[in-house]
Amino acid sequence: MSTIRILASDGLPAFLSFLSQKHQRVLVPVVKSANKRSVIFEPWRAGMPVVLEKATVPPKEAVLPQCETLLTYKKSKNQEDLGDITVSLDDTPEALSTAIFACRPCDARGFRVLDRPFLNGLFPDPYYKARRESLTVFTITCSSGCNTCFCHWVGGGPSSPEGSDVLMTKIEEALMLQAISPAGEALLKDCDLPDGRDIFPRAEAARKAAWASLAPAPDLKQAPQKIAALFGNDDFWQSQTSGCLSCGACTYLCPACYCFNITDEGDGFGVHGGRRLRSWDNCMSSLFTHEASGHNPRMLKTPRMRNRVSHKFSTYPENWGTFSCNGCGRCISNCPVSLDIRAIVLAALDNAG
Amino acid sequence: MRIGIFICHCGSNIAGTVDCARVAEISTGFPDVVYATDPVYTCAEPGQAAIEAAIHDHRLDGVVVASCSPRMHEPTFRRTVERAGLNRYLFEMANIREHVSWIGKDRDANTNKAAELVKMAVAKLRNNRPLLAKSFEVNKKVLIVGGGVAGIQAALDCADGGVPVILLERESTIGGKMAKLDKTFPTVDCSACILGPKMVDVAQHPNITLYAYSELEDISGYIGNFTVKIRKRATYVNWEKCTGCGACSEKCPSKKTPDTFNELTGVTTAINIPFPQAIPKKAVISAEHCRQLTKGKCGVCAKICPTGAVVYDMQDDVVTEEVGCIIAATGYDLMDWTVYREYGGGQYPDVITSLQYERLLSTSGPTGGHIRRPSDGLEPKHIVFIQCVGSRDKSVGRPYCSGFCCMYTAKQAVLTKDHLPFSQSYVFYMDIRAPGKLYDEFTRRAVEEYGVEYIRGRVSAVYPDGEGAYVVMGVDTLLGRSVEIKADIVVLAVGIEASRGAAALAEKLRISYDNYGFFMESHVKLKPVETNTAGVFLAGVCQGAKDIPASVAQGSATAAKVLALFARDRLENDPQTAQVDTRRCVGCGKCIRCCPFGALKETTIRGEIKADVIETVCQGCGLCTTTCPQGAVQLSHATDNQILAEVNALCRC
Amino acid sequence: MPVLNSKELRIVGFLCNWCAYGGADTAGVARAGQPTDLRIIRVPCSGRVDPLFVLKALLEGADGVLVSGCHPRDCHYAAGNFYARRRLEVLKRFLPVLGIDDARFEYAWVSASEGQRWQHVVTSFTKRIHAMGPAPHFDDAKPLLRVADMALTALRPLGTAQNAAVNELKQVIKDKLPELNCVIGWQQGYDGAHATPLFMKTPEDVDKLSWGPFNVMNPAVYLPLFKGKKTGVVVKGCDSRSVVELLQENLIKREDVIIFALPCEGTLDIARVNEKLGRYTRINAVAYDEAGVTITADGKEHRFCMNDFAQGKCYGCATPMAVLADTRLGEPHKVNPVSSVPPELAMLDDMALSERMAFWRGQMERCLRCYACRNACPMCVCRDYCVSDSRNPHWMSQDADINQKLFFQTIHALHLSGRCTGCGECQRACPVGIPILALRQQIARAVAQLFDDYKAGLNPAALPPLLGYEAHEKNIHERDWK
Amino acid sequence: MATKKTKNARAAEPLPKNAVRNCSDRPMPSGNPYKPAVATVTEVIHETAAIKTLRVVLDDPAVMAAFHYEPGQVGQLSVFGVGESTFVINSPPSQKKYLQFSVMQAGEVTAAIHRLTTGDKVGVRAPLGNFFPWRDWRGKNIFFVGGGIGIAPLRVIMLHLLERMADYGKISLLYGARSPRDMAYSYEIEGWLHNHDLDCTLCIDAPFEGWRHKVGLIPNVLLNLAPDPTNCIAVLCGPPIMIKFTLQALEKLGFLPENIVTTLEKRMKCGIGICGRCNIGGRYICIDGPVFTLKQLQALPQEL
Repeated sequence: MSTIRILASDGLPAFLSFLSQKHQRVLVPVVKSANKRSVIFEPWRAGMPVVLEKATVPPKEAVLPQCETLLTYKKSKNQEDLGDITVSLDDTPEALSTAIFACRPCDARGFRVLDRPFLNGLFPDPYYKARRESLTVFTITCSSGCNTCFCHWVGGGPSSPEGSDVLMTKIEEALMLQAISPAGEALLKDCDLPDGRDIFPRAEAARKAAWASLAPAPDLKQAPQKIAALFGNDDFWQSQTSGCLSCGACTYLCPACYCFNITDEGDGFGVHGGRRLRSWDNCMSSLFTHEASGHNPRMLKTPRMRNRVSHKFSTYPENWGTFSCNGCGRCISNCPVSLDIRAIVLAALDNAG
Repeated sequence: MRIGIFICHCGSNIAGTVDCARVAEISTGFPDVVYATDPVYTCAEPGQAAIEAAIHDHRLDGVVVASCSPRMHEPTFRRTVERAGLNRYLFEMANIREHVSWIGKDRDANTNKAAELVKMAVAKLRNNRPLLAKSFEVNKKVLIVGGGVAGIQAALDCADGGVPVILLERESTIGGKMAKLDKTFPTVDCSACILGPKMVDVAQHPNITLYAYSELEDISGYIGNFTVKIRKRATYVNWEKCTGCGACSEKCPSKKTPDTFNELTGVTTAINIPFPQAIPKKAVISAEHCRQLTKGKCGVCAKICPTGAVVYDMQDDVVTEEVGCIIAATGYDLMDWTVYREYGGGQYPDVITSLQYERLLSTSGPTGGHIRRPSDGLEPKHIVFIQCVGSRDKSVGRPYCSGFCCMYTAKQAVLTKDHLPFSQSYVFYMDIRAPGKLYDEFTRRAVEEYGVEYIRGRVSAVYPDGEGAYVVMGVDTLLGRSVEIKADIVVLAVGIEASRGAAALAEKLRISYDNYGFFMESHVKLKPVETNTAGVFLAGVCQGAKDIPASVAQGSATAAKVLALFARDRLENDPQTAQVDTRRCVGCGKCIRCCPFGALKETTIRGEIKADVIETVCQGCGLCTTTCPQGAVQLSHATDNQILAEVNALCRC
Repeated sequence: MPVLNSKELRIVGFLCNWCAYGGADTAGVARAGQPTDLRIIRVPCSGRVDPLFVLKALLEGADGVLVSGCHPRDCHYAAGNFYARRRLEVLKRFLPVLGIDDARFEYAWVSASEGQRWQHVVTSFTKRIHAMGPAPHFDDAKPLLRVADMALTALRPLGTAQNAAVNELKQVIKDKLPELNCVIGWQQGYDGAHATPLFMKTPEDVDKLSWGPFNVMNPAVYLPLFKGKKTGVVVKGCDSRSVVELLQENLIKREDVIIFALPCEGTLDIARVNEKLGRYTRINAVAYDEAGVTITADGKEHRFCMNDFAQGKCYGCATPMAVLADTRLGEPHKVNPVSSVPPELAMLDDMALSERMAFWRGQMERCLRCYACRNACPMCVCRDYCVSDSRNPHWMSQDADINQKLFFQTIHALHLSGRCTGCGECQRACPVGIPILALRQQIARAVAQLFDDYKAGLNPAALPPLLGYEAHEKNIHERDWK
Repeated sequence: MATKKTKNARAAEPLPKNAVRNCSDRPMPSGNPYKPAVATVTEVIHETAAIKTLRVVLDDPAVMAAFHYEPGQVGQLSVFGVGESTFVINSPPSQKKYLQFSVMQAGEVTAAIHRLTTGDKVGVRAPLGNFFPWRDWRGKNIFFVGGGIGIAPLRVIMLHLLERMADYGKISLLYGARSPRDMAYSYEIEGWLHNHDLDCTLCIDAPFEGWRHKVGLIPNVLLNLAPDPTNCIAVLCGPPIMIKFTLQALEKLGFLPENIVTTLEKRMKCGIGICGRCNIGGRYICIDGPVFTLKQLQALPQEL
């Protein structure tokens, strides 16, 4: 049996401090209360109040930052011949070793979705790799489902261990920590938390109860084929898309979306040089595929929605064998017009069926 | 890009407080700069030759000169780089003289500032793109708005130069204010005698089309290609048939019509010809006073007219003309002097304006050239002239000098003595402004030969003395005492303002005007007849106060501009115009609403509405660029990216 | 090349080529000594000075920005400075809400002959900036989080519109349907506490139409997409103002839109509702009464009184009924005509400048640049061509830093000058709850103060004030440089 | 401090067969795929008003010497500070002195490329993408159809095949442009016309004074030429509208979809199959293309 530890609620700061010694940053969910409650992962500092809620924004940022520098290019002049320029490039990844504390199983599974194209594709992504390899994921299991969650439709669940190094379950006022990966194992062995094997059955019971609270999931096995078959059915996609505002709330809040843009800033002269940036991009935006000639294969929002849904439920599965949707439901709960991807997938199953 | 930098010493003008060699050295570190030097005089012939040589030797495709103001030498250096084969817009200037060396003494700070200005210029230049002018055809015809002496002169000079002229006059006759004058200073020659022949020439010149009693309705287009709509107001007389015999006027029963030509000093008939030398000499019916038109009963003139020219149901007619440029010569009007309550504010019949007095002096005037008081028709003995009534007076919002009142007051005083040898004239003045040729001599003659009494000081009040005369109370500031003068008639030298409707016309012409309605010239010294709208020129008092010789000179000057313009068959536009990126334009039309020149219009591209720039109309202000939220309209040579590059060069360091 | 240590501050000038730049030249020719801090950017006209250049400079590190052009009426381009005056004055009144001292920005009219005046303007402005010292930066501010007080009194009774004539409206829509491309409205979303847009094409669709406090979305946002197709739209009062503003800007045509209206009794602040509901698996029931809604989630009842849970904008709403409609059914509650400051703006009003800067620092950090704010805005018609993503013009980088994120908000706010109807969709759409509406509200307040209480979206014939000018501005006064 | 770990479990996950492209025969950049090699522009050729050809040399002589690619592969050419854009390397692989790219001006990056002069620095990420399966074409006739800038990718494969004439049957080229002024490689065309190994036909859209070749739209000229589809591979490239009608013409002539080859172009950023722009369904033009047979394209969703 894997290592199991118990973390009393008053021991949290000490444990986070322990994690901070092992990592350059520990990301914890904190409340950024404004007129709308939002829970955001932030680097932990002593005294910071941590909430064990599902975050508004998944911790994707830990491996794929909103914006990062892929390389800096610096131009220097030959003083004898000012037109003779030397360009030097620096492509050192910005990679802090990171622990994520208390993300949800859907978030952790998101890392697995990203791992495939970024690590297992034709070209492994060195920036992603550097961060991913120094990432430890502490996942807290969910005690119940929620109105927009559907993780169990897509292969996950409230206590899915996929993508986690340590799985934590709340038992009354304490957390049970269960090592999942060798790295988690090593960490738990290294910490001075008391052994928690005796409460494991209670944790198991809590996890089972969470599963039991979920409504039955529809069978999505046919989704990849059915959605692919619907490709040319414009009426279907139009009817699913009419309310869409083409904003990026769904994609930017998705733990499994990874489209990005690359842009240059600065000409490269001067002390700082120029930077080639990688930033999140949004496949729901018209500009995403807008070509310099003015041609745009996905100019209208209908093909864009089709592409997003297809990617999650058809083409990513075609390439990688699994959905690139973890059912976290953030795209539903944060859609300004309350569009529901579940409804689109179900309609697709219905329609083609 | 390969940029060359030239840091001009301007002798010691710049080098005195800026370490130019150091600035050049710093410049070598700027992006794309491959060459930097610090010549002593860049604008001099050897300096320009050095730029050309450097462009060739160092394969430069962009040049920055840091020297004086670009307002001074930008055109010079643009020509220089163009000679060396570069597009003239691949050039930038940094102003390190007027904005650096001449205003600061701290050498370190100046050197640093100069280097930063060069850095900004480099940043901008790196975003510059070659711009090419477009050429277009010119419609070689000119519209002249206003048939006063300035307009007449411009018309005759243009017409003599072979240019077809359309002369537009609001009144029924040309001649303007000069036609109302009796004599002119300083020669005291007869106004009608010198203007009359010119007016006749206008009427007879084959190149001149005269639209009298007409106004400018609308204008569109741009230099070389204006389309103007002219409203020919209804005269109720068919001018083709009217011979100007005057029979109608003699028989017209409506004899109490105010005589505007005579500045309301007398009355005339409802159908009339303003004065015997009128051009065109055609009758016009005043619709407000004609019995036929107001009451529907009379018809005398129609019966009497030998050619049957009277047409009571005539309507306004709008005609369209195409012209290549426009001269505005709309002259002036007198300001509303009744605001001067201390002078009676228009209540005393014998307190009159100098223009009214001019009509009293004129043989063609209501008194046949005899000076008689409006109130009782008696000859005045004591005449008081008050100058600067509505000139140089901030209290009535007229801070400027009307320019010619000093001289005509002297003239009127002299003429008064000629007409009434036993009279005595007094002139209250602030300063005597007589800078023209023979002007000062003339005012001295008024004092010395004609015994006009000049009193330096302001008049505080004019009031009736109860015995049919007036008391003029004032101060003699030279003697430091108050004066009281009994006057039979008081003549006010009323200040001028732009002619009524000038502002509306300016807006149609898309030219600027000042607070008093005078049109703005392009440059107060160096472009006094051009406006900022290409193809619109100014002549005469519409641009600012001036006397007849100056108006005539300006009329000729505009003609020279027109002839120079029309010497070319095609014109080139300034390529610093707005450009629409139709891929970004969403057709919201905000730019079209804001453009002060009407240079943007809607167009349809593949079924979508887009903005389109009429490049020849665009003046390059960039208001559209600021207005367009998505940056789809960009003003060439001052694009968002160019200005942002300058901001970033400055702020990001 | 840094600013000379301790001697100079970074002051950027934007001068029109014809007057102010000439005035600066004249001052130079007259050897009129001036402080050396100012760096001048020559532009053709003060009308070319996009207020965003000023903001860009201030955000990128300028300590002061001076804009100068021709005196009013002297514009080389006839009216450029008239437009500039309005836009720059709005900017000046906008800066403080961000936490930027408006004294760091000034505009002055100087003619080409006024060398002395120029010397004076530069000297006194530089002195002023030196007296204030280096400008504080958002990067350095310590994040401050604060929540607006939502305990508000509405200008009219809020309710759940139980008596609204929804069925009559449905019939009217069904009657009109054949001549329309579609009719935009609302229907129940993924549960009873969420509505989603409805595009009615068939009578069956019309039956799905809902009316009530969950209808938060502004359907006007879709209208420009249907340009040229005759489209119906069901509106709340606030939505109708967006429709009117679209008409004012000629972005849609009156003959292409049929407006159906019912009186609105307020909408719920879904974010606060969700917060109170907490995590729940399903909604069992939603029960309406006159004053509020009771939601039963996972068997537990939650009461939401409209007076406590309405959207911030609803409390100050003076247009419960559409200002323009083809079909109006029912009478709205009477509005008590007092002016009120919206809650988020009131919160900012109470803060010192430094606190506002810290506040925005704390808020904008979590911005994801998802642009839901922009895309939810019915007035953001450039959407696909927004300058936020553009390289030409290249206003912004893709950096995830505070300056870029805040700069976008200022772009949006300034582009909405005199156009924002205060529908609040930007803020509602923000997934991370940044109270960005306050920035638009400040712009709207400045526009109302400057232009005779002008409010966008009330009169289809009104010219948006930033697209016009008066030669003599009643409420904009030249600053005294003596 | 940092815990460095290898996640063995992750690498061990079995991948579906679709995820692993058969790319063993494909030259690919090694190391960080986002890091360009710095190169210097050695020559700029003005082809037409809208097209320029750049010749660049990688700055590191060792890298340049070892640089190997197959005809049809593309490179991401970057102007530092502006960005990257994808172009086919259109010098034949036998040309070891430089890499050649022909660039039509359309957007920001191409405009910046057009402003480059000799001596300027660029970045090159190459070779990327697949290539023309020329080895499989041995013994066949090859018919090239190029329109406008579409001649660029055809040039490299055509020259490559002409170097190996012995292995192939008849090689033909139909090259069309709007007008003679829009024809790229004009300085080479005379040589092509006189090359006995090549059957070269030129056409322009509308009559032009002094034009000695064919006039007409490419599909029509093609139908007139009527190449024999037997044992023939048709390779075409050009603007979308030309592709559309040329495909119809080829089908009419009896060419089978598997014998029609084209190259595709879409907006790309990463060029390595991740960023999500250039996909058609589950295929990414940057790694699964740009070269496709019509048969392959017919199996994909129709989203071009």
